[in-house]
Amino acid sequence: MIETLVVPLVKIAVLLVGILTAVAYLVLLERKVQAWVQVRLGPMRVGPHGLLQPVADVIKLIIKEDITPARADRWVYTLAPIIVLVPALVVFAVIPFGPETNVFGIRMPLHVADINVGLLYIVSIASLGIYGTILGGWASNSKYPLLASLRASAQLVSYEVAVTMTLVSMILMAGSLSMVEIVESQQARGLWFVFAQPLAFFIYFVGGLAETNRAPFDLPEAEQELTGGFHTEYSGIRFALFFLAEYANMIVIAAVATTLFFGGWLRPFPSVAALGLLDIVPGWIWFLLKTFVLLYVFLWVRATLPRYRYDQLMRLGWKVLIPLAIANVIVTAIAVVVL
Amino acid sequence: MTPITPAHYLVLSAALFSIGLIGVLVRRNLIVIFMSIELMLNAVNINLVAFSQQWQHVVGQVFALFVVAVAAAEAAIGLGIILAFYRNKETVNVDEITLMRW
Amino acid sequence: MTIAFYTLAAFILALGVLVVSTKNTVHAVLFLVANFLCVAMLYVLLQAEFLAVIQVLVYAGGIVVLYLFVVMLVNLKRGPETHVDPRRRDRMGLLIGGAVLAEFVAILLYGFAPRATGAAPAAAAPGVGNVEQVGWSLYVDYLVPFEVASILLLVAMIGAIVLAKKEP
Amino acid sequence: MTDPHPVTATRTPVQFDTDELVINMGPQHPSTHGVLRLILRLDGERVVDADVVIGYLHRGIEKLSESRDWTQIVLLTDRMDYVAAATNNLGYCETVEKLMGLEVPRRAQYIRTVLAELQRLASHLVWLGTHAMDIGAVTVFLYCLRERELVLDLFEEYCGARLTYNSRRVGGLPADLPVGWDRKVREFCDIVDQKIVDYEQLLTQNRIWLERTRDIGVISGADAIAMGFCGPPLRASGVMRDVRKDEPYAAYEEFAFDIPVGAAGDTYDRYLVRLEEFKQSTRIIRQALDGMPEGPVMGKVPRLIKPPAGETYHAIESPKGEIGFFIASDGKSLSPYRFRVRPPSFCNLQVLPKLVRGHLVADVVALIGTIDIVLGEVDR
Repeated sequence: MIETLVVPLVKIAVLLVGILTAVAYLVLLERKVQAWVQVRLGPMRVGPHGLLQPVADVIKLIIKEDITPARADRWVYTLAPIIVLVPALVVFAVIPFGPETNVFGIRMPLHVADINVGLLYIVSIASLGIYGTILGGWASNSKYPLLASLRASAQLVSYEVAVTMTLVSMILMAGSLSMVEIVESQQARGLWFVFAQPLAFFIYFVGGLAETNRAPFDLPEAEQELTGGFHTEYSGIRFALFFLAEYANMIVIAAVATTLFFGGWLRPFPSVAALGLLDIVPGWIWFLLKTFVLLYVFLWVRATLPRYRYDQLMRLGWKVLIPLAIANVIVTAIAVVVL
Repeated sequence: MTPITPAHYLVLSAALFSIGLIGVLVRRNLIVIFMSIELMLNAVNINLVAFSQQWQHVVGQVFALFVVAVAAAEAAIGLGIILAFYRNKETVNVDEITLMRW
Repeated sequence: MTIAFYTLAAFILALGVLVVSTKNTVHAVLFLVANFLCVAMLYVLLQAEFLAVIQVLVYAGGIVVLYLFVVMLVNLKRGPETHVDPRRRDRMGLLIGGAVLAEFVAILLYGFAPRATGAAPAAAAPGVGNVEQVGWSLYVDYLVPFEVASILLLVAMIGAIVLAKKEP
Repeated sequence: MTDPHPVTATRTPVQFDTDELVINMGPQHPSTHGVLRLILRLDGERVVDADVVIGYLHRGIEKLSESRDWTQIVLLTDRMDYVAAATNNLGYCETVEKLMGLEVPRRAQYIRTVLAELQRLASHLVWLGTHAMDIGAVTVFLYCLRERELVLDLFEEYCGARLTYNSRRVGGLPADLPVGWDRKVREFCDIVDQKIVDYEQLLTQNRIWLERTRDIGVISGADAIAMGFCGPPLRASGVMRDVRKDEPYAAYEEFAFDIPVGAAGDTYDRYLVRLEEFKQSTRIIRQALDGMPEGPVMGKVPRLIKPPAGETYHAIESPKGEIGFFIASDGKSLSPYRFRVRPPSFCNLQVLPKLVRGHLVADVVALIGTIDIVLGEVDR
């Protein structure tokens, strides 16, 4: 009973709370990092160094008036943020945060579920988030959101192809779709896959930036062009859900990258015995650390680069990334067969 | 309760198929008709997978995969035709699609 | 298991009815997605995880998005179903649909009622994931159909582009 | 702002259109630099046509000036191009001086030049920041405003105001330089020269920046002249026209500086030209400070300014382009008979529909940025 029901439920609860907190503080981190890059201080008023700013933000978003435009499609308008958020959270179920660990005397793996189609599950669930984007823009019954949502969906669809292609080459390397087995395969080889597949990682990362609508691919919400993107008409808690989903998706991208390319919970150089000292640090800390570094790069990129234009973005996706990703798959397949 | 047998799945599939069929016959919106066809294809897939489970053989699933591929092709072409048609006639009502040429 | 099946079946049928009966096309598309997701869950129930994921990925994440796009592009200025051809017989359609359903059920009841479970062959070798089984079957036994399917998709893609392209 | 195809007019539904969309950009929009309103007709994301609607910031400065006396008008000119108030002041004062035939002391001329060039730096900093932000480089915006702050500090020390300076008088200047001011200006010039390198590192060779600005809004030199382009955008199209060189005013004759000229006439060239102007401005400021003559800062001006009957036009090179003042005096009343400004922003803005046609929505914001308009000056 405890094993089958209580443990998974507790895990889910911990995971949800963890993600929501992480999202809140990721927003703060983003503001802080951007501020530091721009020689500012960032939020400083709420709590020491603005540490309570997320709380204030959440309270503000909850108590703000929740506006539905008069001619909006009420049902779809309400549904859209939920459709965006749910996949972003559900995906976390298969991400392995660490190896089997003793938690309060119960030995358990640090993931909610290890299904044998884990990676495909992530891809397929993540592809559902697009509905929220399209419907949010459409249901607002306003031109700017509509344009933005068309942009967003085209962008998502095209970059999904490239990203999925890189995942195929990772599956070829690992010989499994299960997230846990992918990490274990890296352990067996004593090699983070990023060193074997730097191109795949590059494509994945760029595609990830585009899929999460982050700079320099933040066209769907380019406020200088489209005044805020597909959620222009949203306010209050429903806007907060969109916001939450965007950052949760960032964490997903970073966490999946950590699992696939950076050895998940493995310490650096897992094959070098001399570094065995590093094993003192538990696996889940390594995992979180790597994810954090990747997220930092996300924020850093945003503070540095200007924005692509829509057609350039499409060109980059279809004419550069996708051919590269396909070539990478072919080369990887040949290498796997030959070696 | 009785255990779930393939017969249950087949009844479900038949019902879904009939719903799709009624949609195709009754609705006049071309897009809805296409969606009804998707429903029917799904009903078929349920059948295939149920049999696959029954006989513990994956061939049913493989077949379902082919059905999905064909459905994707059908959707792409069909929606292309709808768009082309809409561009010319500004309607997606099958009752207005009575001429073979214009 | 049983409860899950009945719940999913109820959802699938209800959503199917909503798809064909809703006036608002965007809502119909949404119901269609939900319907497909329920079907995917049914596949999980049938231990076809791979197909379930493909169902979500290709159907819900791909094909239906296409529908949604078209629905949004086909921004109708008048209701799509205002015009009714006088030769149309809606009732007849319903009747035929109902008749087909009755026929199906009759066949099923007749064919399956006496022996509830057929003699199932031996279960597949344990430890082999569903993905691997499907993969082996697909790439070894059904390689030629697989390639034909890929050609079909390619042709469909080109056809769709040609159709959707505006004449210059 | 007449457009051959006004989109506001009802169009006859000749052909049914699946995807032509009319969207309204502004007057409340984050990147229309104030209250500019554009009505865009889009084919997908491509701009088929644009209609510029102005007048949301019209305060009637020209008409107002006809009932103010000559000294009061200086502070009205502050409120035209409010990110470059000092050059507006200068243009007006020089016009009145020309009308009256007044002699301005050399020291005042030098200080005016320094102030004008500082103002050019400030205005270009605002331009670079907002332009870069429109294209998505938010960090550059904050860097630029940080440097602009230093200019504002310098102005504050000189005349007490940070935005609307009212820093000139007909016939000279309201005050001499504060003690130690020139040292601070020199320090500032060093900082700016240094920071320009930073901006260039962030943008000039940045591939995304290049892709966003190269071949965007190309206009040939002949077209640019025909449509009344002026200032840096005109020079970026390869036309050598700078009032500072062509019809020198203040003390510009005495300084060595180059006029950067572009070749392609695209957004990238306009960017490069303005960036080079940063360097030339600091060069001019340094020369002016080095050769700063002693003497009074106010010439001999009658107690009551009352130009003789007549009319004149005088133009100077504001950061945005050629700002000209046409003033007619009847010689009797204490205010101008007619006061008319040729605002560079307005003249540049009328080229916008031509520039944006055929480009994408995203380019529209880049192009609004590149012509560097201030709505206060467009509407007056």
